[in-house]
Amino acid sequence: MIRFIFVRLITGLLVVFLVSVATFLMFFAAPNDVARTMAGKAATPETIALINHRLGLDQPLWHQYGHFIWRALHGDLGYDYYHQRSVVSIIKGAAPVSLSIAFGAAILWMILGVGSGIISAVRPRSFMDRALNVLALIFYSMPTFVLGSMLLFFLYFKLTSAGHAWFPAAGYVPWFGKPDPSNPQHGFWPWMHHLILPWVTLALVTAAAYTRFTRGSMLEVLSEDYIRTARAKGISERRVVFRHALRSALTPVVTQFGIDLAILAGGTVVTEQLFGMHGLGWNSLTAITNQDLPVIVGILLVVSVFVVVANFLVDLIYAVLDPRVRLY
Amino acid sequence: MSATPATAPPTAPKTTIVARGPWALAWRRFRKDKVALIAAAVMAVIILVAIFAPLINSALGQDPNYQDQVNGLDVNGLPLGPSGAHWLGTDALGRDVFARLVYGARISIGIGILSTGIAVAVGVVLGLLAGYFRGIVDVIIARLLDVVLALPVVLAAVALVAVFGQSPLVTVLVLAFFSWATMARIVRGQVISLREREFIEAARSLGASSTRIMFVELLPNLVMPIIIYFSLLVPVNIVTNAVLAFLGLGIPVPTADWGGMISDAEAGGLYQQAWWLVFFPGGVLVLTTLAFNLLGDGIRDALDPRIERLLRK
Amino acid sequence: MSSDEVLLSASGVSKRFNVGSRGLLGGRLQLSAVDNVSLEIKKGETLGLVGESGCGKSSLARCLTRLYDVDEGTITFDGRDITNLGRRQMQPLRSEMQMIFQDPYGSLNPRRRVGSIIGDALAIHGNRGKGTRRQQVQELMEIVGLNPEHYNRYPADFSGGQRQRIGIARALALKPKLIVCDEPVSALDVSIQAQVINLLQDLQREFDLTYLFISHDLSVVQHISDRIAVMYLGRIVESGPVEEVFTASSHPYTRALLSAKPIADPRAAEQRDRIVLAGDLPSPISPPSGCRFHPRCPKAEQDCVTVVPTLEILRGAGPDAQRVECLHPLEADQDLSSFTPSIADTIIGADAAATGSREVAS
Amino acid sequence: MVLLHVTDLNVSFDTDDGVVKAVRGISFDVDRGKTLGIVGESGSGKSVSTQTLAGLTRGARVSGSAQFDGLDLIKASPSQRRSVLGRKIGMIFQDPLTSLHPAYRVGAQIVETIRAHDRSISKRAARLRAIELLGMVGIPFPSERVDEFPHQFSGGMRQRVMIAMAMALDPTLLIADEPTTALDVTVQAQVLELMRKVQAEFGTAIILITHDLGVIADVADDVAVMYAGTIVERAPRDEIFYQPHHPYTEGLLDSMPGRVERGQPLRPVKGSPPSLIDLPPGCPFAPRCPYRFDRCDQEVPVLQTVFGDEQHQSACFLPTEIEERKALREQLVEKGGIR
Repeated sequence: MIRFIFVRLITGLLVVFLVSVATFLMFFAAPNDVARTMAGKAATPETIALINHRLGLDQPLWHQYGHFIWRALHGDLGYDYYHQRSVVSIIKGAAPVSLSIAFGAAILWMILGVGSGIISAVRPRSFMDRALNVLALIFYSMPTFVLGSMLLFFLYFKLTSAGHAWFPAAGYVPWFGKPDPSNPQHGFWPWMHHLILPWVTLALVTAAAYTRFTRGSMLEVLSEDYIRTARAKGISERRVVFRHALRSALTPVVTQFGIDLAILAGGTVVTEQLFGMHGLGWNSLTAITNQDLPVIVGILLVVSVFVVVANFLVDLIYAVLDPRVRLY
Repeated sequence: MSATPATAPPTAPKTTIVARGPWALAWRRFRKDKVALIAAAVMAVIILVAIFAPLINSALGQDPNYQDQVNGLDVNGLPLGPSGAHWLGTDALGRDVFARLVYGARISIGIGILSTGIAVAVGVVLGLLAGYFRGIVDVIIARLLDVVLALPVVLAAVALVAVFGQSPLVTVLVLAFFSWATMARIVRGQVISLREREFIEAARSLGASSTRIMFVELLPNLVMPIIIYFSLLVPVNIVTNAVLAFLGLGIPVPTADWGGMISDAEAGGLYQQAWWLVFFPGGVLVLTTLAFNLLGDGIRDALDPRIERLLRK
Repeated sequence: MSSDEVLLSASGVSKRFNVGSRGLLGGRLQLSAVDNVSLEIKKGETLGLVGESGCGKSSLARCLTRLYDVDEGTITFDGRDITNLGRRQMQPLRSEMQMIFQDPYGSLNPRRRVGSIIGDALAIHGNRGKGTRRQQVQELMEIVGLNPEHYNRYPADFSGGQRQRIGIARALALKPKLIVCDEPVSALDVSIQAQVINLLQDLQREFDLTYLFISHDLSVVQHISDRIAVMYLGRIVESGPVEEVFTASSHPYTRALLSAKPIADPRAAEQRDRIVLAGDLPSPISPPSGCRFHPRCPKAEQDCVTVVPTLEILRGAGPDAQRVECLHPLEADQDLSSFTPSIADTIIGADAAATGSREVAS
Repeated sequence: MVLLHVTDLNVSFDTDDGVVKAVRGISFDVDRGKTLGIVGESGSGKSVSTQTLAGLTRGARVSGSAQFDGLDLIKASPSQRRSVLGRKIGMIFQDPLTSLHPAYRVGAQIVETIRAHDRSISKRAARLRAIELLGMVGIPFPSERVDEFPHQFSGGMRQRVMIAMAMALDPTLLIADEPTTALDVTVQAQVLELMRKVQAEFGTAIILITHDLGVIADVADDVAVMYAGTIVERAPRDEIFYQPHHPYTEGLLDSMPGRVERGQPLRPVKGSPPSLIDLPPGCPFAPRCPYRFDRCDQEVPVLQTVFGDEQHQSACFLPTEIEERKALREQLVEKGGIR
């Protein structure tokens, strides 16, 4: 077990390193005209060179990277080009928003997806199974922004204009901490109230994939020899399904969840954009429009590290679920 | 006897099926799958529309990029709803929504298929190499995979498009970059289990070379997972492309693109006045991905009837 | 029948596999699959190689045909040292030694047509044109009892027995001198198994083939072999002409194996003295010291724990000699079940007293 | 004394290619404390029939009856059947690795069986019982190994665990479905020995399903030979081995290596078993039968008493007099019809 954790940890660190190289190269090696954008149209070549020098963009690439990674290791991801805010502080401000969206949605989709997948698999070809399958397929085929637009249109716009303002429009309300001066609301209920639509949007789209996935996994496990043994022992069908089948069926689902974390991180971008929430996605989109490289690279790096760390945790859960993997 | 038919009979009864190759069998199963056949028909229509977009629009006398400020907008300068002149209404610039949808099919489907094709080709080659040679080749490719899979897809894709500039080619390459990894993973896994099979050893004992084993023995066994993954990946890439467009980093204007059309409509909440601007492109997008997914499911069930075998209806 | 000319000989062959490492930074774990094995196969004979799963018989076969590189020892085929030949140098020899595999499902590529599977050898080795290749393949199909019209079918269209015939036709295509049959009938039903065994014997007569016949089924080996070699944990513990080994086995393991053999004859089954060996095969990663069989041997003595026995001639001479690798071989009239181990750390002792050394789960 | 009385059991499955008639009207009895061996090749329906009794063939169409301990297993409700399974009927299967849950400790799996049928037994008591059972089936250090996972056991040890689990509640019937097929001969001998020991100690009746006549010869009291979903012959063990009536039984025995002199060719049954989807109209064995005559192609033979022995029944049109039957065999051997 220790060996297993150790090996995973080393691999994880290696991946983080490679990701940092990849993201850094992607942006700093590619031709860019940040200086020109910043200097404005009438800038002279000298001004541009000066700006490039000030941003360190005239140094050799490896030097830039070394500098970047050294500071990153000390918890400093640099400053944005325009307002000289530290990237770390931007991320600190934005991360709670994205995490709120991501965690809530993930919990919701796991419950919906795994639950409906089990219902489907236990009674295959029943009406319930078919209905869930059709629903899952429709949501699975639905891009996040289409579903989000529809929810906004019907549940917010139509309802509100009909006099039922059940759902708030847009914007994020913090659960803890100082209330934003421009937005005095905060606390658990307002937080949740504002997040319901984003959660539902993101969760439905992803849950559909999990319904299909869990169903397939359950069906496969239910045909295993040890399920036959369990039935031959005379234990209740409920116990066969929940104790024997689910335990094994969840292992591939957990693995898939690990893979989907990266997609989840991307999924919040669209959701943030739709529901006007200023999380990591929104910030990086703004940075992208402005070619604000330190912010883009910083956010990408932090999100990737989050994915790698979460994947490590997923691996540990996996090892708990299946004692055989502890051998490695 | 049992109220809940669930699993296969413990010993699959032996049946002798005479003279039918794997493809013939798959086709036979596919032909019975009505849903998949309908999906295939819908797909065919959409693809035909994409191919013959110019013909269709000239026959209807519509230009997707013509901004009819006079007749295409109402007195307040707002877009027109669906009518006889404009079947699906007009957009904020007075352009015909139907004509743009027809052209958008070209972009959406073209990019979806092309990017998937590149991703699958790269994934198959790398997966094959990693799985067959193992060792250092495998380690390098595996770490490469980890890196790609650790990047947040949409975020990184958007950033890449921003860096390299908006163009159809960049979009295709970016989409391919983020989707080869899963294919490589699947192929690698398949190859690792296949190479333990005795027929590979048989080939080796006949003196077959590595190239021959990879392409003559292994590749034919990978065709089914490749087709299955291809059919499931195309809709994913169509959607991701639409997402890029929605985030303002799709194909440059004024080219029609389904995601871009929705994005335009979202801007300033325009769609709250003109529902058709979101409803039709969104609907077509959902219909296309749905058809692709249904078709993909059908192909998967026909080629790899494992789940169906488990059920044994 | 067999002459005295040796077709293939191995001397001191060992093969180890790396199977990961122990602990965090511990050393490599090695599995000793084949350990210091010497044997000879004479032209035209059938050498039966018997042993339980995991005893290394398949690994040995793959060393002999050089599908695996050997770690130690030499292999001579048809008078030529092939121990260190590279893949390219082996290429021409591949046509002279062929294999038939166990699994009629796994050994045929499910995505290729039968004709091209059988014709593979011709495609790889020959420069014959396609027309004649088809003709040759169809002749082969006829020889092994397949309908040549089924040339374009896929393996899935055939039953287990027929598939095994396809595998045989493939091995036969280049008219090899040696065919290694790796459990060729183990996966087949009894009634089909007999058909395939008869076919193999007919082909041997017709084409002057030499067989290395690997099986865990003693009845089959007894029927088909001229000489047999018994393997236990990577080593050959006894070898010799089949009658002698079956009637006068000297190694306690051979004796136990023979007594455990199921006999489809209730009266004979009741009459024989059954020796039920205790325990399982120990792990080849950390094989027991001394004689590898000692922890399960009812006749083990103190020196068996420390002294590694070698394969010694018991009676006869040359390839036809009966050899045994045991410090205290059984006499023909001795009964193994009358022995109780004189040392403490055998599993049998453990079973009786429910104490003692703990066996390694494989 | 009859423990299990099966009459006219039919099992079929719907598949894409048609209806697979896996078991077609078989009847048999199992006596208390005795071993019934069911022998047959793959696809003969031997496993399907017993698994149907335990309600394990889901999605199958089943008819017939199976009286066990005052309950008809076929018509019983799932909960009635569950109350019998594991308590009065224990089952072990071919592959002990896949038959044990990989994620639970073996002790927990045995405890579960015990507590599923008697909640009043405390977890602690059930665990002690599990250790006792593991010791009984010959697992060394049972109090330690009770907390290990199945993958930490060897093949033979796993099958012992399966037996311990099946015997946990001292069932009256043990169904062993190819229990030794996946094991090596020396381990197979251990497991058969153990089953004999268990039977002697607890008086358990055993249904032993196997394709291996050697195993049958070793442990069965009575034998049923199955072919293409039907029982073609049924008799006490020695009758089957020394006076087979049905040509298929004869063919099976003849196919065994060791039945001929070394150097002589074996005598296989020609051809291969029929498809269970479109069976021949007459006797299912007719196409492979060396004795076949016209009637065999038109009429399906049913089990009838042969050789004047009530216990010996065969589904074949050949003469039921022992001398006539033997003469026919000799004629055939002379003509070289049996090669």
